Amino acid sequence: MSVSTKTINRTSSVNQFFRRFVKNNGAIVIFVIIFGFALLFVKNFASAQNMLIIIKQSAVPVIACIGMTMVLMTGGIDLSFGYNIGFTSIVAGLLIKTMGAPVWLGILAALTAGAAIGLGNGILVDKVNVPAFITTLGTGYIVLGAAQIVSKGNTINKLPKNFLAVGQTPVGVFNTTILIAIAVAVIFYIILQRSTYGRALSAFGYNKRASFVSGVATSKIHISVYVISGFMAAMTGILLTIRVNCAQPDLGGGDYTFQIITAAIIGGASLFGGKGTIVGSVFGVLIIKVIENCINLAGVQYFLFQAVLGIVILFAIVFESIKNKKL
Amino acid sequence: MNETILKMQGITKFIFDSEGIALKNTNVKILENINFDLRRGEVHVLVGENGAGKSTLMKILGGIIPPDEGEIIIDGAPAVFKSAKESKAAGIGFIHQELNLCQNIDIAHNMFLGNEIVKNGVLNMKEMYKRSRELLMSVGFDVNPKTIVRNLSTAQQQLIEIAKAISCNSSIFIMDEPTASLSQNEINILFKLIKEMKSKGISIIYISHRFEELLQIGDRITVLRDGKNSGNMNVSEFNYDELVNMMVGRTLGKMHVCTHVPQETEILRVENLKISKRTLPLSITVKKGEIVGLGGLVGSGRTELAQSIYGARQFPSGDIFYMGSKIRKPSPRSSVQKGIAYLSEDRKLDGLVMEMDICKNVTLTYLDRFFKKKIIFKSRETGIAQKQIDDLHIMCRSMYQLVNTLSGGNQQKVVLAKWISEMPVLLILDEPTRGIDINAKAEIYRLMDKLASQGVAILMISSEMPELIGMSDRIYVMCAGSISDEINKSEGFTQERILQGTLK
Amino acid sequence: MEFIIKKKSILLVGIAAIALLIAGSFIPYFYSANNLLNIIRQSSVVAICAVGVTMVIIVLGIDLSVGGIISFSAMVCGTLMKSGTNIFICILAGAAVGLAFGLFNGVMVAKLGVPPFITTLVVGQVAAGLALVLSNGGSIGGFPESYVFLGNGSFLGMPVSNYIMFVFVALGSLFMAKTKMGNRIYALGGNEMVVKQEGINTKKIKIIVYGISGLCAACGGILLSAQLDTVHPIQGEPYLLDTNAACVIGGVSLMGGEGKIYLAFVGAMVIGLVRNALNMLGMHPFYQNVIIGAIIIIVVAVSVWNKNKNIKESKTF
Amino acid sequence: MKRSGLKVLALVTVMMLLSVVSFGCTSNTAATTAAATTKSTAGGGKTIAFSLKTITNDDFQKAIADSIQSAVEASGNTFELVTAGDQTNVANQVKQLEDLIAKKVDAIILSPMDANAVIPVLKKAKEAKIPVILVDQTIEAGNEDLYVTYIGTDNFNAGKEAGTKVAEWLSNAGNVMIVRGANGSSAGDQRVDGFKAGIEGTGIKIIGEQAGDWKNDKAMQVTENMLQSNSDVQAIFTASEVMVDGILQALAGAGKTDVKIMAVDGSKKAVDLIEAGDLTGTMAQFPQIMGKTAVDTILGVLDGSIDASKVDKYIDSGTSAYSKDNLADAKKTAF
Repeated sequence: MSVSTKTINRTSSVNQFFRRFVKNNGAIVIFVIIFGFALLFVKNFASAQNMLIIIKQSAVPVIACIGMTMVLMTGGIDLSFGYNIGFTSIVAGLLIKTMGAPVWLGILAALTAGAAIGLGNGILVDKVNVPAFITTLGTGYIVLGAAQIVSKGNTINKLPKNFLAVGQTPVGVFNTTILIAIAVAVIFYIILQRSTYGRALSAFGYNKRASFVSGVATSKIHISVYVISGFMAAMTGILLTIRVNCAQPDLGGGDYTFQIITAAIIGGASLFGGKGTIVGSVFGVLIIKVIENCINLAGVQYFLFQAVLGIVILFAIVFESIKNKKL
Repeated sequence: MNETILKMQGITKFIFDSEGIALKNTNVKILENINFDLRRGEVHVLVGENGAGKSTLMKILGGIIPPDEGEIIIDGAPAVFKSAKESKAAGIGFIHQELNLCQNIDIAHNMFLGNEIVKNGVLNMKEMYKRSRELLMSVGFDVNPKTIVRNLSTAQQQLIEIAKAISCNSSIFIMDEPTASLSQNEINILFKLIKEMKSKGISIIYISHRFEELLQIGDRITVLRDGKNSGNMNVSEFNYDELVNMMVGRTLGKMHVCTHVPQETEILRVENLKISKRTLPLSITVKKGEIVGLGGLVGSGRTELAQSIYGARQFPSGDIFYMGSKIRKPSPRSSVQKGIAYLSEDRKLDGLVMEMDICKNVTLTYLDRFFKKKIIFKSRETGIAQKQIDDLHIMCRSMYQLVNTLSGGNQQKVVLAKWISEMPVLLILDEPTRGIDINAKAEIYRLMDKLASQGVAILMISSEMPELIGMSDRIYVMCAGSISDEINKSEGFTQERILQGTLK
Repeated sequence: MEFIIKKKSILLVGIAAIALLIAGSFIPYFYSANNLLNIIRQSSVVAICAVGVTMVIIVLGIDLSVGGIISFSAMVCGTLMKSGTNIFICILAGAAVGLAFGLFNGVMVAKLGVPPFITTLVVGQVAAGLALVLSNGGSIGGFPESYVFLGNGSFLGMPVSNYIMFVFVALGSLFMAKTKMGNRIYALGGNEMVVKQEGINTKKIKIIVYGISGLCAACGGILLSAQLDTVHPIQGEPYLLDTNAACVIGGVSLMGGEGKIYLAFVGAMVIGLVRNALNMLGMHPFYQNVIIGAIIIIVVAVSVWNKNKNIKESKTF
Repeated sequence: MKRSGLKVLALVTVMMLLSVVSFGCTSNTAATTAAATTKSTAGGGKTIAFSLKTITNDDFQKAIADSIQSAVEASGNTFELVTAGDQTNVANQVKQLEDLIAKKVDAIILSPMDANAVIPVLKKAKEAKIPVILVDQTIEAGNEDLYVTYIGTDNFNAGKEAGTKVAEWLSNAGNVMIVRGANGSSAGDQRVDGFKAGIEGTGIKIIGEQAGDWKNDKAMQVTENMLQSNSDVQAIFTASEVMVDGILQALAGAGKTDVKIMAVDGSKKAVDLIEAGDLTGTMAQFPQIMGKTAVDTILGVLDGSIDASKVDKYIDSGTSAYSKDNLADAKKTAF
């Protein structure tokens, strides 16, 4: 009798644990499913080297996705992200190659530029309270124009070795880019989970008025996330430039923005603010990159790419939302 | 004139586990075998603590949720409501606790939402405006039906809801704490209206926490406790202690304890503060260990004053002195750092972060003070939260329970907890016992007294006369955005005098 | 609120008018009736899509599938036409496809509770992808005269496209102002709980709204292909943001519940006007982006600012 | 009171903006070349507009634009550049052409983004009696009456030659991969189709074909992935040099050094890459020739010295394959 109740309890508690895990880590579950499918059905997928490729491809977007997640957590959105990437890319390229400035200076300049754009967004959204969607859409256009004006439409390839070294120095099987991405993820994980800033941020995301009345520095937080997002965009821009060894004003772009937003949302971030985790974002990116990788490996017709990708992602999102409803 | 028109028999509602499956075999139930009847043209008052099941019962009657057992009989015929619409069709009008109008569209559109008047496929606005004006008149509210609801006061919106219910000629009205957010004279209007409705043979189920009200308009009282009938009573043979006994299962001691003694040192002094351009300047003071009541009608500017002091709201002119020194550019953040706490009127809107757990809510306010190094230490945090939960007897499964799953009373306690988890110097309470049950009320009163005797200066906004009179050492009465009267305990507080003040 | 909307419309019309005056004073031929009609014609696709998107935004949604649907439904229509099917059938087919995608959006949002942003974004990508599949990545063109007439012909001196657009805007406005559904859509945007408690099926409303949006997008796409005498597999891409921007510039609140279709139309005009003015000025393309971005922000900033003031004042006493 | 103030503000801002715009239009020509301003302010003769997809990150398009601009300005006329903003925004190009017609420019040089989409607007141009010359890209056959002439390199042929070249390198056996342009961009499609025709009948197999969207990062990713599915590849053909950098990176990452790469365009960058031994070869086109010829023809037509009807409808500006062998001349002719 008592035994039976115990067992019942145990099973139910296991059950409970499983539920909770799926509820909080939908992205991981989706990833495992897709990954499993890939292992079983996609030729050439299951090679250590391919795994490495996927990680390399994911590293930069992960950084971007984390930046975007921060904005999404406040219920905002940053559509200027992709254009910011192009702008910072060309800034770094011009300074380092064309003007022959020292690498650190070029990088610093690019990061500052990115953060500055973010600051602009933040002030417009928080102080003038223009809807984030429109603000960042507008600044997106502006930044794109700026990038083209600065570059006169030119691209800058064959960048100096010491600049490339920033992202491409191999470390074991990895390279510095991957390490940077991991570092960023860890840092922001700690910030969100363990810091007063992170706590205040999620409170702000859930209920702006309550956190304001509770004496949270709402304006600071609100603006700061856009600055962070801009900064991360700059990081993305620099590392992407290094990755392709070519600085160009149309790096990133609108599609890039939407892809990382998609990744963030698959990762469990909510567009209504509050929710959003670093782990989720990381896996959100991995999911998309694995899918793309599989489509290429399977040698799907080039003009089917977009449709197939879209449909698979659609399934992922449906799963995510059904999970949210049911659990 | 006395036949029963509504009968609810053996209504039972089971509790659910996390998967949402009814637990039939547990002896805990949301509602257990409730019997309730309503006669034509009577006001049947339904009382009980929060969580006693009043709202659930009414939701069942309103067709919003189905009963698990039991039946509803209207005019002798059993009725089953699958949706709110069906119950409405059966002539049941539901006036909800929280307002139920679309703020963004105009009165007429709201009134006819769901049963619009259509002439060959197109909305017949002319007719709708005409009809809605008539209805508004019938509840004695003269307003242009083209007004957008957002621009109306809470009370006016309530009147519109009633008019709306009348428009679908309901014979039974459910009023769930209709006066929760009304000011005295608005309440009077409502009660006048209720009396008229009675005379028209309309019967009303009236849910309230305020005894003085049920004495004014009630005919019979049914008490619920823990989802069970715990007694009935005719208002004619009303007995306070017996009623409280039915509600809480024991007779309370004195509600309003008052052991604290005000000290001389002045904590807060407000000088010629104008809460808006169009109002007169006002001045108030609050002393150490003193509870200052702030009376007046809703919309008389009490909340605005509190928010101005706290810094959550800009004001055109005036000075605020806090512990002798002038506050420049007050803001919630600076106030929190200075030790000013503001318990807001609406806990859902700006009191709590409903999606976060108790622990996080409690520590939110003084986060920077608790964790100087910006890093949150779990042990420290849980310690703080646990202490508050114990001190305030917050009923919860664990400190990780989300606050939106708590009962109103417990939520209010959490709001208090988050403000007193560090002892404030000045505590501003805006309707501290709004919509919470009698037990929690008593506890909060005791707590206020304790804080005051520990030297906290308290400024309490309240619409409840007994509360105002019972707790305050001094009462300011506000009217049209400025102070109309100041009464000291020594002069003796009287309802009459306060009312005069509110109507000046 | 009514009052504020009015103010905003005045504001917008004012902006548009002044912009006209000034731009015109710099630009030869700007005032030529031809050019003005031309601007309207160029904005017609955005305006038609904006009719649907406005409704979506009013029910607290957003529709980013517009771009994809413009491409795909037009592609369906075009492919059929190439196979020699009757024009009306082709158009109907295209419209039906758009409607279907819209309804799918609706179901995802209403039944599964997927956030509109992501649903429509991904559905849009799928649609765009399918457009590519259908055409193997290429574009098709050379349609019957009668079809091209819709896009390029003119009737009584006004381009046919303009008539079509005005019909859509008028129908949309009437629908929102004069029908049960319209009233309920606004109410839904204001407070979903209330509408539910009136026993109205809110899910159904949402699905219908997204359906309408899909339909409008399809019609926009078909009109576009008639204007170009071509279906290009990614012709829709640029319209995704333009349309939403037009709505917001037109004072449709992303907070839901507020917005008028004819104002969204004004918004579309503002965008079209600015673009045209910049082209007429021979502005270097790089600088155009900057200007357009700035204008989008400023127009919205001003109207938002304006609105906040109003609300504040209506609140205090 | 306040509100009216705000409205004024709104209007002021808009005025401001538009004045900025108008200054912008004069100042930007200044930005492009000093000569331009003097000429354009002198209102030098005719206005000749050039409309194309984009000059961002596309040296080839940029080169055409520059050559046209310099030619026009050298002849003392006013140049005007119109770009659709990105690689695929067809509708926008059409709008811009309509605007050009509305403002009655004297002549239009057009690099159509889509073979069909521009036909209606070209009809309008014809009505407005504005002569049009096509460069780089032509339009659907059967509409020759709509333009004076088409000057360009046949993308199909360019691709085809590239194909034969690659076949030569691989001595007709081996595996190739193709990195396409963006889906739905006709130029890219023609080049790839040409390439396929070029390797037709040889023993060369296509083991991978994906769209690189004219973008280095996308090109790099798809190349990496394709290499995973089959790393036994001897050559890669890419629809444009704008994607070469990414492809090189991908190959370097996979540690493959012996892969031959063929591209299209012929920019200085490419020549450098060839010299450095990263890029094996590229199909050069001659934008300068395109631009110059286009301008000369159009000016002739405008001043009546050339009879539009007599000009033959297709002038080939020629292509040639750059590789290590002909680096010297390549350096001379590359843009």
